[in-house]
Amino acid sequence: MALDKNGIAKRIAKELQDGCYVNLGIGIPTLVANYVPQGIKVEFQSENGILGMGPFPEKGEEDADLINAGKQTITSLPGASFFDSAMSFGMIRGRHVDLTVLGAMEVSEKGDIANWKIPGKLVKGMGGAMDLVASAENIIVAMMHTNRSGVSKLLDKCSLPLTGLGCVKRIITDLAVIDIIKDGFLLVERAPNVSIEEIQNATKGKLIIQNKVPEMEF
Amino acid sequence: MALDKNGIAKRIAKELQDGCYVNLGIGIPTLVANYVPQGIKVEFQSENGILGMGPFPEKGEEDADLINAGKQTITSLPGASFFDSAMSFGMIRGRHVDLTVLGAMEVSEKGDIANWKIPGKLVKGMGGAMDLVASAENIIVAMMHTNRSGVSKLLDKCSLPLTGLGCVKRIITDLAVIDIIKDGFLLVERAPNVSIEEIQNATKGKLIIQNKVPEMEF
Amino acid sequence: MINKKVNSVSQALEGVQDGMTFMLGGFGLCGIPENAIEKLVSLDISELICISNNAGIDDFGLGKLLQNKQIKKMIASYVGENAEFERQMLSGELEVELTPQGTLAEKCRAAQTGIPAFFTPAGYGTEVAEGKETRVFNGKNYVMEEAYQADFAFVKAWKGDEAGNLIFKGTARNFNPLMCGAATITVAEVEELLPIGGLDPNQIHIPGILVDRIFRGNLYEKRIEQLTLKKI
Amino acid sequence: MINKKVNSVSQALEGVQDGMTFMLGGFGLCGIPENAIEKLVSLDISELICISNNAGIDDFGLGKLLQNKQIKKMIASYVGENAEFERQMLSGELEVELTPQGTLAEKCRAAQTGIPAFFTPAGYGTEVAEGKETRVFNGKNYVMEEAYQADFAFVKAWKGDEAGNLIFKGTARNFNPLMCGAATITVAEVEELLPIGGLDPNQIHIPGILVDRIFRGNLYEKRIEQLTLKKI
Repeated sequence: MALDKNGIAKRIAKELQDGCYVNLGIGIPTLVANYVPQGIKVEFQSENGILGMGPFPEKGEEDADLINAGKQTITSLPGASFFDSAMSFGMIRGRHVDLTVLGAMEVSEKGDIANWKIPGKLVKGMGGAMDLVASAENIIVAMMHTNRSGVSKLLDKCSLPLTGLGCVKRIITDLAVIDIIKDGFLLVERAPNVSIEEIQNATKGKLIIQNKVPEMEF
Repeated sequence: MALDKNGIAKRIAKELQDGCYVNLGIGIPTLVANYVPQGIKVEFQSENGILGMGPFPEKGEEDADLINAGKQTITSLPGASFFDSAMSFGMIRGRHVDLTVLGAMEVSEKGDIANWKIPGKLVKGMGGAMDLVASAENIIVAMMHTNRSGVSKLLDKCSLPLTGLGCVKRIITDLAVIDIIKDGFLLVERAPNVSIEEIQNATKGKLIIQNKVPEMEF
Repeated sequence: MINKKVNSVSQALEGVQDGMTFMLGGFGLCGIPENAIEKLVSLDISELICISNNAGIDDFGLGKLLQNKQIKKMIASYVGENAEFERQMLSGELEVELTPQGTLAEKCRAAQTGIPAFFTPAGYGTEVAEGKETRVFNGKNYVMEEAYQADFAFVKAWKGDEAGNLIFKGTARNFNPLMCGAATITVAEVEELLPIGGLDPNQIHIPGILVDRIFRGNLYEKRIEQLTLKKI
Repeated sequence: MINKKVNSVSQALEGVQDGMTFMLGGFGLCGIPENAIEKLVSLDISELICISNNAGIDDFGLGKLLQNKQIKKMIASYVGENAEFERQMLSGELEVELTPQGTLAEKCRAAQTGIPAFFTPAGYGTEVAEGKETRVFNGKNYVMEEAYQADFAFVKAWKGDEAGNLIFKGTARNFNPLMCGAATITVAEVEELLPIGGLDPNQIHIPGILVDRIFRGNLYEKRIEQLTLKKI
């Protein structure tokens, strides 16, 4: 059965390694913070200027001067720090942030990503995404496998304006875990009770199936 | 009579304008701070990371963590700020520091300056001088007119490795105030009781004398 | 010390003109120069070019200048959550230059610190890099970006002193420090304005040399864009 | 939070090797990583390349590594006041690369922030610009400078917490913040090491993400190079 957004977030949380600095994008990636495995210490960076981001505030504790990149009210943990946007993107470009998780409209089998513009229809802007994908050592895309019309978001080539070139390493969707390798999309894991055929049908780019593909574990 | 170092500093202090941010180099320039005209507010920047530099400390008040670019112990005035070297030279390159006063080994009639190296003999390094002369809106050189052997330091062309190209606007020496103009060194003022001939003899580059040259006033 | 205090927002905005380029601090509605924006809305100036990470929302922040059609061109990284903005952009009334957020920050800092150009990996291979010089350093592709040039920078700090020294709070810091001294005239508004010497010199985020005029803002609504609370 | 504390200077220096490139904070003797330098002097490593604004004095700071002939090449902006340095340089024993101070600072910051290269006016028309690309922006000449690459950065802060967050004091800040995260491994030594959460997040000069190892220095002599007192 395909995962819901929280399921995707839960599976992504398994990618977190002890001692990692992580930047979580808006949407599904934000949910990852709820599922950090026990015994592991990670620190969340938000590119608007905080390291050591904590959970949402209790009612009455919200502070207009303390938000995340999604403009949501947040809290800071002991040991947190605030800084300006040049320092924040310095951390990102300088590869001090170890892992970036972000959403996408399209990903190509070369690891290209598009997530900021639909010409003539929708222009949100790239925000920090272009800096993040051009810089991070490790980039995971969190998204639904297909869009609302059922069209695959995993393509041989992106049709939308790109955010970054050949940068995505891994994609985690409601249906599968997929790595970008030289020849295309390598199917690494299936969502529970999702068949290889279902994934194949939902993937427009070249899907590579090697050996037996295990189900995700949580 | 030729001025002493304090006399040069005193004359330079007359160049200070109300509301100016000033960087004073090592040596004679440092003395300028002692002669700020009354009724004028200036702030001194030292490129190692302080704005709002105050006088030397009283005995027992010295702090190893509070020095100027000459490595001398200093104090900070109310309203001062400390910052890192990137911010400090950001202020300089960004032309926020209005006036730079620094020493020189040689100045050419094109406004070139040399003050950091005598090949094979002495290498102190340029420190912040190259950044300062390449950036400041207004650069005044404070120096003795001739070196210890009596050789002119105002030349048609510098013989030593350059610190900066065509950047000096004004030179104030023990003998004269001289501006760099298109055609050479323009004699602007004489030290008290110093004749034009004396200045001419001590100047190797082209000295331009227009009209009557007044004596310096203090 | 040199005193930068002005007594009103009107005085602080003296010299703003049609067609000028403004930098405005803030991320979303967090840390925006509310008092300067409010005043700009009331002035008869238009054809403005605004550099700001976001464009406000329909009825707050830069959104108000947009509603008023005072902005000719917007330079920003993210402009979602603003219907009027989208309408003006898609209809062609508003010119828009979208810039990666880190590049936008660094282009401000470059202007502040006298760096005319620098290289960044952001945007390589995308339409952001079109027409720009690209170059390989250590096997990686980079785009050359140039410093902004602006007439006024409007920033908002938490505390300031009359010498122009500034301290920001929390994530309201964002682009504000980087815009100080990055334009011909920098106007800082603060929640609390202290006499000279009222701030610890070791804790100052922006030295007064980068600020030309400082005033205490009369009113801070500090609207929250996405109130999000802990689920119980 | 991720904990960066190590228990000794030996642990902090684990991995240093012959021929490595080190960055060392400080201006003159102000804010130098005394404990790291003291330890390096005692280790059997040499052929080092050191990036530091100054080279210490004969018997203190980097001067000690020079006396010991552990340094192959020095990258600095000012090296006056050091007789042994001058001797080694003029005799050709020591390679020296002199760099304008602001350029040195910016090359560290570039390494820290993932900027491979930038343009600066400093050194244009001088031997510093020889062999480097130059370019005109807005009618002014600039030199292209590239980011440093280093193996270790040794910095000294006033206070730190175990998450690696740092606060510097007075003019002992200088190059220290810019070297954090500018090398593969950053080692910070502090006068006071607090538990995580012991620092105000708004006052932190360098966030812990840029520091790999932090320890409390046992000994700070903090020698004054030019004691200068008010004349009475």
